Order: sequence, then structure tokens, then C-alpha cells
Amino acid sequence: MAELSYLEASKQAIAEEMRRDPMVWALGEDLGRGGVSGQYKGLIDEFGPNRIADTPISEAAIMGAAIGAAMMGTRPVVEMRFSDFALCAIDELVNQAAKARYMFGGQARVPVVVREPVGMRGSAAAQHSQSLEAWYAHIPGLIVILPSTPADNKGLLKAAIRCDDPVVYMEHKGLWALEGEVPDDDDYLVPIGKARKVRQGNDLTIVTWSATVHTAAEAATQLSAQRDIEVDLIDLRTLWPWDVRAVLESVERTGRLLVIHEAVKTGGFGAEIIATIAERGPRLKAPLRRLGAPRVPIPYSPPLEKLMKITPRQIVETAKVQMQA
Amino acid sequence: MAELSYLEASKQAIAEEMRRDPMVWALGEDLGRGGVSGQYKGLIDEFGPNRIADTPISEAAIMGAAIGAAMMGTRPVVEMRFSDFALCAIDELVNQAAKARYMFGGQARVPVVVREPVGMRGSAAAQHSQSLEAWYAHIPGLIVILPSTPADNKGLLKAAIRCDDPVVYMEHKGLWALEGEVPDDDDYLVPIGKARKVRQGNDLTIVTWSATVHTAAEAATQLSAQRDIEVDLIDLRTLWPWDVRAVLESVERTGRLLVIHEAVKTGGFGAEIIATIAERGPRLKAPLRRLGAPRVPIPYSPPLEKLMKITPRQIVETAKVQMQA
Amino acid sequence: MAKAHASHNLDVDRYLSQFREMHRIRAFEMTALQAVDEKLVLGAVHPSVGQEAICVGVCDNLRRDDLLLSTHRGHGHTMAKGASAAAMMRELLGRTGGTNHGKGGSMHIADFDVGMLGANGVVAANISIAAGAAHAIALKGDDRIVACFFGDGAINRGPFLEGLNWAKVYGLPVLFVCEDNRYSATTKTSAMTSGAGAAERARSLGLNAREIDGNDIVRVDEAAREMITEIRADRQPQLLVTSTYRLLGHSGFDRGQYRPDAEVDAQWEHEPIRRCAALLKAAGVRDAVLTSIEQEAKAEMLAALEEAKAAPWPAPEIAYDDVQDVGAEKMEHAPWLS
Amino acid sequence: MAKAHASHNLDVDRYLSQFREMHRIRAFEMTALQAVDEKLVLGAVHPSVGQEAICVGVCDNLRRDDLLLSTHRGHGHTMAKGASAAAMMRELLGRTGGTNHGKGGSMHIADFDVGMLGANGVVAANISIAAGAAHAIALKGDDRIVACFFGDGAINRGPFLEGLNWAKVYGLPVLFVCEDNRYSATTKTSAMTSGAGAAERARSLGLNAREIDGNDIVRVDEAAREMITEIRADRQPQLLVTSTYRLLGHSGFDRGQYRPDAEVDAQWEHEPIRRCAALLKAAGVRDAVLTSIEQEAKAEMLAALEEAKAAPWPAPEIAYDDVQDVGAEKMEHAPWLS
Ligand SMILES: Cc1ncc(C[n+]2csc(CCOP(=O)(O)OP(=O)(O)O)c2C)c(N)n1
Ligand SMILES: Cc1ncc(C[n+]2csc(CCOP(=O)(O)OP(=O)(O)O)c2C)c(N)n1
Ligand SMILES: [Mg+2]
Ligand SMILES: [Mg+2]
Repeated sequence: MAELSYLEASKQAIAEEMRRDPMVWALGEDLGRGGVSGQYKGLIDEFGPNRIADTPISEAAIMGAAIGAAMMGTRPVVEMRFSDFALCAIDELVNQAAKARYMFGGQARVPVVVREPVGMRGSAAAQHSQSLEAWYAHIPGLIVILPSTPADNKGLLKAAIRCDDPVVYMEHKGLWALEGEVPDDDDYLVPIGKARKVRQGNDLTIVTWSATVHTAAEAATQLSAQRDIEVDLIDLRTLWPWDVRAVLESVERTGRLLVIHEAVKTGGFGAEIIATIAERGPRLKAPLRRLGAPRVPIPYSPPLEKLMKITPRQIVETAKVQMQA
Repeated sequence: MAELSYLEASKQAIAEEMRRDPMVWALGEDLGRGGVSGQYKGLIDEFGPNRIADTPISEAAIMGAAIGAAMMGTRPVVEMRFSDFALCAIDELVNQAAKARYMFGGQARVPVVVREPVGMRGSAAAQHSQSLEAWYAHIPGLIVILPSTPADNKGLLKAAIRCDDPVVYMEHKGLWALEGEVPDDDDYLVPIGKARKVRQGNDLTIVTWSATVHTAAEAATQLSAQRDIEVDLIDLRTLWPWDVRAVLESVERTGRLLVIHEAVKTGGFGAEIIATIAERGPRLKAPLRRLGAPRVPIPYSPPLEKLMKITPRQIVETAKVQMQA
Repeated sequence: MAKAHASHNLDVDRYLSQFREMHRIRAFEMTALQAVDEKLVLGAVHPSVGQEAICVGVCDNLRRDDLLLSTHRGHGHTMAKGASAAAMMRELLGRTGGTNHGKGGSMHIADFDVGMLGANGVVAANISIAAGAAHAIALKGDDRIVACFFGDGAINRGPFLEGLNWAKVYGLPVLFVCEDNRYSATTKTSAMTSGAGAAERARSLGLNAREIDGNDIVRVDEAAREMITEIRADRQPQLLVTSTYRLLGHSGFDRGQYRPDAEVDAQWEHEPIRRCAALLKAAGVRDAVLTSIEQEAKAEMLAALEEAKAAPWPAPEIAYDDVQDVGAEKMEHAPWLS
Repeated sequence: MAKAHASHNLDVDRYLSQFREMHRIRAFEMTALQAVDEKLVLGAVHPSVGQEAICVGVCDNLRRDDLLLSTHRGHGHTMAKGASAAAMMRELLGRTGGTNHGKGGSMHIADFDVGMLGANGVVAANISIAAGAAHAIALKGDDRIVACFFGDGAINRGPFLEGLNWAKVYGLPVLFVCEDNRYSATTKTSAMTSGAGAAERARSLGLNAREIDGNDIVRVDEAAREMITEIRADRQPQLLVTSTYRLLGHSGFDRGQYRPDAEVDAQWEHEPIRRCAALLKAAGVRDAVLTSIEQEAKAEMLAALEEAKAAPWPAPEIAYDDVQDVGAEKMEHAPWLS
């Protein structure tokens, strides 16, 4: 175990996988100087410019080329800088990467990992703050992962790189500096599709992912300390496939479910979770609930941006309402 | 009233709006020869090539140029041919059109109508069959409309053209030939955000939109004739804004809700509807239910493609289960 | 009419073989269109009738392990690269034994065994994928090359710029081939294309580019051979622009009536098979030989159609296969079963 | 060092005014960076320090009702087009009275009153939007033109091809301006760009293109004037490629340390304000005049910053305004209130 940042953990994952498999390479803008947030810093020294490849500002070609290179047996890690810019490469990701294996009748595999950092951070405004994970979960063929801790950002990224399916891998921009214990193990893999129990409780199930896990954990601490409300807090970690079993087990125990995400509430993946649980018809002590951003583009000014974010206080208030229902 | 096809109705809508407002124009590939399905046939004779504009195969520029032209006070109708190709213009639609007004602090308006026909039809396969309406409903700034009848395809398209917000307007490829009564009225507008009651009943609420409305209507007829199950059938017509009130009123009456769409079930807009209703916690007689496509790309071969489609039989079977719960 | 070639020099065996291949492609297309008319094929079929010389002239100069990326109009390329016409016909009919097990159809036809990495339903999308396939070759350091076909309409989409720039920046062995058949669906491409065209655009991106008559099999064959030889040696991308004409409608659904009869009729005079026949005759090949090649091709494709009609439909379960390894839905969970 | 101009011919009033404007831009940028350091501005700020001559030389030749589309590096263009620096500074600080009411910030700054239709956070996305704005002008038949700026990195994205083709196909009055500052964020653009560059690419698309020294205010001013005059008359798009250098880091977060000191130091010798000062001095303008212009500009921007700091934060309700007319969520329904 070592204390690493979320950023360092991802870099360790890439370095280990690149050492392990010469077919792994990374491509994206500015990677030679470390990438926009330093996620690749120093890798070029070990692996050289062919495997830590700078690219033109050509998101569509970055994705398209990665697909062709993946079909030919390499394992590209595609860096999209921010998930917002992946919108310049959606045809490639959704019409090509996600469908190639299927429409070619199983002849192709597209083992790409598409890194698309999400989320609000410091007045990044409407075109640099989006969390569109729900889109990808809706697309057959894609896997969707959103790590929330340094350890997961090692274990899930390694699992994603070893996976033969195209993976949309969404780190959160606000978590790069977060520190935590990370296993040194070269083969430390976190299984795709398994949720993580952050905190055990019997009163209210909270399901969330990415940076909001930390907001929810803070709220859970407050709820326990101030109200004796014990939250069963689940970090979903992967949206597709998602851990229905873990969520269902918890909700059957607590009778209460709150799903929280930073993304816009309307049409967010929280809806899928609520709908799936509602369809199973478990016995409930309170209506199922979601918290998410309003259906508003992310504003720039700090106090306005703050209004778009889920706060511990909101979670506490919502939980109290659910406990009273 | 005249008997018109869904296709003719849309053409009438465009022609009337173009006569009414010289700032309305249409642009897209092959429009001069009527467009890929004949939706524009003959319009060039009345309005000329500047207002029924052929374009290069440049979806991104079609959308981008429409945005610039809309910000400057014209009202473009953007033809994307199939919704699948709009994926080549997602940055323009989502990062630019949807956000321009907001991020410029109200200085811009982007009154574009983006026509993106959806749905499966006759072995169109994985890249020509998608229904991604849920994506757009998740994006602040966008309006999402899916007409199911000729009358609506006149009234909603006219409303969309007169609307100052960007509208994603999704006709269904399988409905072009559908005939129905269409009001002659030049000012026949169907309000955006109001659902249509297709059939009145007190046993089970079915909410759906686009071509599936007709599948559900057939099932409802069978359920009534064979089982005395009376379906309250709601054609949502617009997904954003959607008519929560109409759905809630119905579910409170029937105690049962089934949402059906042609799109992939996972992460489809059905999840949003189920989640919204679940959060309100109405008294239910059966668990909320959805029907949608499996999370599988659309296959080509007719018997496989058929497996992806909702059938009246499935609806009937699901309704019977809900009635027994 | 065929341009004069030094027919005494003509490699008769080679061009007889290419003549046969062109006839096989044409017969495949005509048979496929017949299957469309008979509603045996429901999806779109984009025939390459009139463009056969480009398919054959280029692909005949590729090795089996070279790679090919194609378009919606991909039957000719695929056959010329060596795929089985019978399996392709089954694919068009959506049957068992189709190249893609019936899951792709005409627009997604692929045969990885012969290096054919797929037709594509999105215009120009194959360009950056081709660059990427070549990128993998470069990373692995082998000596294969990639051929990437696209139409004249495709040069107005972003991937043309991004993909050609990519191939040149990284020094990737791709032969890009633009089939300029003058039309983009119902639109005259020239009216929607600024500047001097594909070759000039490619040159501005630093690629060597050549423009040739794409209906002249000898010209195509020679140009492709030279360019492929260069590319295999210097690992730099090039563009071959071939002028041709789409003799039929855009697809099986289109009669192409927006084009004046006179224009179309004139083009039938210049079509590549007739021109190749003239060359072969001038080189001494007897009419009967040529006719029997044509007849054999037609018979082969009709047999392929009959055989495809008799082939079984795919089992329902395969609809759920090959989506993804992790998180694949199972047929047991299919909505109508639950 | 400044190239020699025929200084006896120099329109001193004109270039004094442009000198002042360049200083105002530089002072704005330096003040904005100071505000970043003081954490008064949290978002990215991309300064145009070193590129002021392009902003001023081009925009000074536009009419107020002409239109402008800009990039992430848009402060200079916006000021040169006539926007209020005070309102821009408020925008950067996210305050009431900002050009965008604090909702856009540096990367989305816009002032429709002066025809400035927006900076853009997506590289190259403004190109097709600019073509569309010109398309509207053409449909309406008025005589305005559109100026569209982008960087050297932007020419590798699809919109460069699609947008320039569009403008030429429809005959639209756009002056495209490429600011070639040699870098795309931390990457040397030349390493990622094939062929002879932006001008050659534009020519292959049928546009007239000129390449000039973008640090020479007189050259920029003259070239822009000539090109704008032509565009206003013949309604055809053109491209002006200006070579320059990004003297500072990519943004307020970047110190630009991947560039050798010697390279950067050398470029400070060629920067446009110093060169303009030399010209004006040679034309007889006294040092004191130039110095006082610089001082005034700095004082103006420091005052703008002070004023912005004192300005109130926007009211929470406006976060919910201007999303859309139909189906807008209301603040009452905000999650933390429900
Ligand atoms: C991105 C995209 N836009 C539109 C279409 C619809 N479409 C299919 S083929 C075609 C014309 C293509 O013209 P060209 O590239 O010249 O190829 P050709 O059909 O002439 O072989 C169009 C517009 C598409 N498949 N993909
Ligand atoms: C589509 C897209 N990709 C990546 C980025 C991130 N990014 C912002 S500015 C920039 C460099 C742009 O270089 P250039 O066009 O030369 O403009 P300059 O910054 O030099 O003015 C990059 C890569 C972006 N904003 N948009
Ligand atoms: Mg063509
Ligand atoms: Mg630059």
C-alpha cells in the first residue's frame, strides 16, 4: 500500500499496464508534456512518444484512429481531456466503437479506454463542466466507469485497459488531488460492475458515484452524529454494468433509497436506478428519491455554479424528509 | 380537414411557416430533390434554392451554420436525414445550440428545428435505426418532440418552427406513409408539452410516444376486447417538457403505469417517467413497469431486427401481469 | 470508347482475370438489386455498377494481409479483396452463413479473414478508422498497408481533413482512394464542393495525389501498383482520385431520375467493362471468351442468390451475442419473456 | 526588431490609436492574470499577450455592425471590436454588470451590441457558426461581413474543412483569421500539422489566402483593410494567416515552461507593441506620449478590476434564467428547496 493521489494512481495503472502489455498505448493532446492535468506526466520518458502519443486537436480522428488501431489488436487509451470535447467524437464512439463488434458479426473487437474527465470545477462554465455518463449507459456495447477514490482509479483503470470492450472511463476533475491508500500490486484489479459499500447502515440507502460519493459520505457522517440516521452508502463505481444486486439488497433492508448524482437530474442515470428498483416493487418506507443538478447549463460565476452542486446539507435535508415519510 | 400522410402533413407545416415568415428556411442534404424520404418534395419550386438549401455532406457544418444563422435572426429547419447522423454534429447541438443563450447571458437566441428521424425500419441496421431521444431530454436548453400522427406532425412542427428555443424534432421513419385527418388551418398549432389522450380507461395507464403509440393502441384494443382491461393511453408527444400532470392524473386514477418506448430500455426516457412518478409516491396497485429495446445494437436480419421491437403481444402480456399484481 | 492502349503490350492474362472480377462484381450487384425488387433484401443496397475498375484495379494490387476500409458502396471492394460472394449474398439476405452472420447487411459487410475491416454506414467515418488501422501496423512494425475508399461527397466531411492529416503526421501507410462518381446521393457533388477537388485538398495536407480515369482498368491497375509499391516502401500516405460515374441510382430505392437521360446514356459508353472488353479484343481475345466470362459471372451470382434464399434464418439467440463481454444482456431477460 | 516602414507616410493618428488599443488589451490581460493569481478569477484565462496587433489591426477595419466570432483566447478581439473592458472584467470576476451577467466568463465572453457573437470554449467550433452568421446576412441581403478568428491548432479539426467549404460554396462574406502563435496549448503545432499550413489548405478549398507577419500592426491593418474591402464587395470568403507568438503560458494556469527560455526571450524582441512604438517614435512621436498611453491603459484596467471587485455577485435567480422559453425549470423547484 502507498498513499497516492487519484491522479498518481491512474498514472501508476497506465504505467503498469504498459509495462505488462506492449500493445497498450495512450494518445491525446499534450500527452507528451503530461496532459492537461498532469495525468501522463513523465510517462513519455519511460515509454517514448510512440506509446505516449501527442495528437493534433482532432478529437474525431483521435477516437476514429483509436478504433482502427484497436480493431488491429492494439489497446489504445484515448484521452479526450474533458468529457465535453468527446462530443466532437460521438459518431466515432457511438456509431463505430460501440457497434463494430456486433455489426461485423463478432469479427471485430474494440478494446479502447476512452478517458473523459467529468464534472464541475472552479468556474469551468457550460462547455467544460458536463457529466454525461447517462448517455453512454444507454448505448449498447459500451461500459461506463466512474471511479471515486485513488484505489479505484488504479484498479478500475487497469481492469478497463484489460477489458476487450470499449470503456468510457470518467474521472472527476475535482478529485485529481485526492489522496488515499492504493495497493502496490501489479495485478490489483477492481472488478467492473461491482459496487463498493462506503458505509454500512440500516436506515437509508444512498447510491451515488464519482465525486458525489464524498459529499454523500460527509452527509452520512452528519446524519449519524446528529440524528442517529445510519446510511447504507453505496458507491456504484460502474454504471454499465451496474450492481443491481447490491442496491436491491440494501433497499430491501432499509426500505428507503436516495440516488444522487452531479449530472442533471432529468434523464440522468439516477432515473434508471429508481426505475429499476421501482419495477421490482420492494416494500418501501418512503418514496424513492433522486438528487441531481437542475436542467440548467453550468454557469460560470462561483455563487451560481455552487447552486448547481449537490451539498451535504441538501442530502441531509432530503434524508430527513425520507425518514419522516 | 384533409386526409394527409404524416409526410405530407410535415411538408404542409413547413410550407405554411415559410409563407408566413420569410426568415424560415430549410437546409440539408438532397433537399432540392425532396430529401431522403420526400419530406421536402416540391418545396424548392415555391421557395427556391436559397430557402430550400442543398448542403454538402457536412452534418457538423449544417448544424453549426444553422446555429450562426439562427443567432442572426433566421429560423433554420435543419435536416439531419436520420438521427444517427446527428451524432456527427453533437458538439454543435449540445455544446453550442443548447447553451448559447445561457452562456452569453441571454444575448443569443437559437431558434433552430433539428429534424432527426428515428426508429427501425426494414433492415436499416445498427447505424440507421437508433432512437436517442433520451439523450436530448437530458440536455438543458433543448426541447424534444416526437409526433405520432399526421395532425401532430403538422401542429407540432409548426409550433417547433415558431418556438425561439432549439428543438430536436424526431419523426419516425416508419410513419411517413401513415394517413390521417389534418386541420387545414394555417395557424393549427399543437402546444409543446401537452400530452394527447389516445384512449380513455381506468385500469392501466400506458405512456408512450412516436410509432409505439400505434403498437400500444393495438394492444389496448385487444385488452379491451379480450379481457375487459381498459387502458388509459397517453401519447406523450413531447419529452421535454413532458406532461407530468397528465401522467400523474392518470396513474392516480388507474394505480398502474406502463411506459413503453422503441429506444433501448436502459437509460431510456421511460426511466425518467417511472422515476418521477415513483418519487411522487402515488398509491399503486402494481409495480411501475417499462418496456423498451434490449441493450443491443439493432441487427440487420429481419427476424433479428423484429426481436428488438415492442409488439402488441408483449404489451398485452405485460398488462396482464400488471393487472394480476 | 476505350482509349488506345499499347495492346501488343497488354498482359492479357492479368486483364482477363480483372475482366472476370469486374463481371463478377457487376453480376453480384445486378443480382442484389433483383433481390431488392423481390423484397428478399429490405435494407439499402448501393451498387457499384460502373465503378468496378476501381475496385478491381486497386484491390488486385493488395496482398491478402493488407487491410481495406470501405463505404456504404462496398460490395465491389469486398469481392475484389477476396471475400466470398456467396457469403456476401447470404449477408444481404440476412441469413446464416452471411459474412456478418446476418447482423450487418450490405452497409456493414466485413470479412476480416481477407483484411476487409468493414463497410461503413456513415460517410467518411472509415477514413480515420483506416488511419488508425495503419497506426497499429506502424506500432507493430510490420509491412502491411491499408487501402481506404470513399466517395466524392465524403471529402466535405471533417474526417477527410482530420484523417489525412493524421496519416501524414504519423507517416502511415494508407492508400486513400476517392471514387469520384460525380454524385452524392441525388446531389451533384461539384455544386457542394469548393476549390479544385480531392487531389488538391490532399496535396495541401502534404500527401502525394494522383488523378486518373477510374473507368480505365489499365490506368487504375498501373497507378495503384505504383502507389502501393511506394507506400509499402516509404510508409507515407497517398491519395488516388479516380473519375467515374454512378451508372444506376444511389441505392436500390432510387431510380436516379434527377439525372438527364442523355447524361446517363453517354456514360454507359464509357463504362469500364465495355472498355476492358475492347482492349482485350484488340489484344486478340475472342468474343466468345468474353461472353462466357460474363455468363459464368451471372450464373455464379444467380446460384449464390438461390443458395442464399435456401439458407436458414439466424437463430434468435445470436441477436444477443457479440454486444460486449462485460454486462451483456441475456436473451432470457428479453422484454417479451419477462 | 521592427521592420522599416516608410515612416514619413505613417498615419500617425491611426497607429497611435491602435497603439493605445493594443496597450489596453495587454493591460487588460495582465490585470486579468493578476486577478487569477489573487483567486478573484477561478476559471481559465487565455491571454492574448503578444497577439494584440492581430486583434486591433483586423477589428479596427470592421464596422460596428459587422460580426465577430472568437475563440477561448478572445479578450483582445472583443475589446478591439468595441466591448467595454469594465464589463468584461466584471464578467471575468463573475459579477453583476458582466457582459454575460457572469454566466459565461472568459471563454464565453460576448457582446452582441458590438457584433461580438461569442468566444468559444470548443476549438474550431466557431468556424461553422461564423459561416452560418454570414449565411443569414446573405439570406437577408445586407452588406455586413463576419470576421472569424482561430488558432493554428484549430486547422486540424473538421470544422476548418467543413466551414471554409461552406463559406465558399455559398459565397459568404467571411474574413477568416488564423492566429498562428506556433503552439496548441503545450504542443508545438507544426509537429501535429501536415502540409504547408493554413493558407495552402484554404487555397485548396478555393479561398484567397494571405500570409503576413502578425506582429506588425501596419501589415495587419493594411492586409485586413484590403481583404475586408474585397469581401464587402464580392461577398467571397478569404483567409488571413498571421504569424505571431504566444508570449505567455497557454492560460493563467500554465507557465509555459516547456518552451526554452531563449525561444521566448527572442520573441519578446518582436512583440507588436514594442514594434509599433518604434514606428511611432521614428515618425516623431515623443516617448512621453507613448509612455503615458501605456500608463493610462494600465490605470484603466486596474480601475476596472477594482470596480469589478466591488460589484455585487449575481442574484441566485438568474442561474435559472435564459435556459429556454418552453419547459424551463424554476428556482422554486431547485433540489435543495424541494
Ligand atoms: C454522415 C452521413 N451523412 C449522410 C449520409 C447519407 N448518405 C449515404 S450515401 C450518401 C452520398 C455519399 O456520396 P459519395 O461520398 O459521393 O459516395 P457515393 O454514394 O457516390 O458512392 C449520403 C449523403 C450518411 N450515410 N452519412
Ligand atoms: C475541441 C477541443 N479540443 C481541445 C480543447 C482544449 N484546448 C483549448 S485551447 C487548446 C489549444 C488551441 O490551440 P490554437 O488553436 O493554436 O489556439 P491558441 O490557444 O494557440 O490561441 C486546446 C487543445 C478545446 N477547447 N476544444
Ligand atoms: Mg459520389
Ligand atoms: Mg496556437
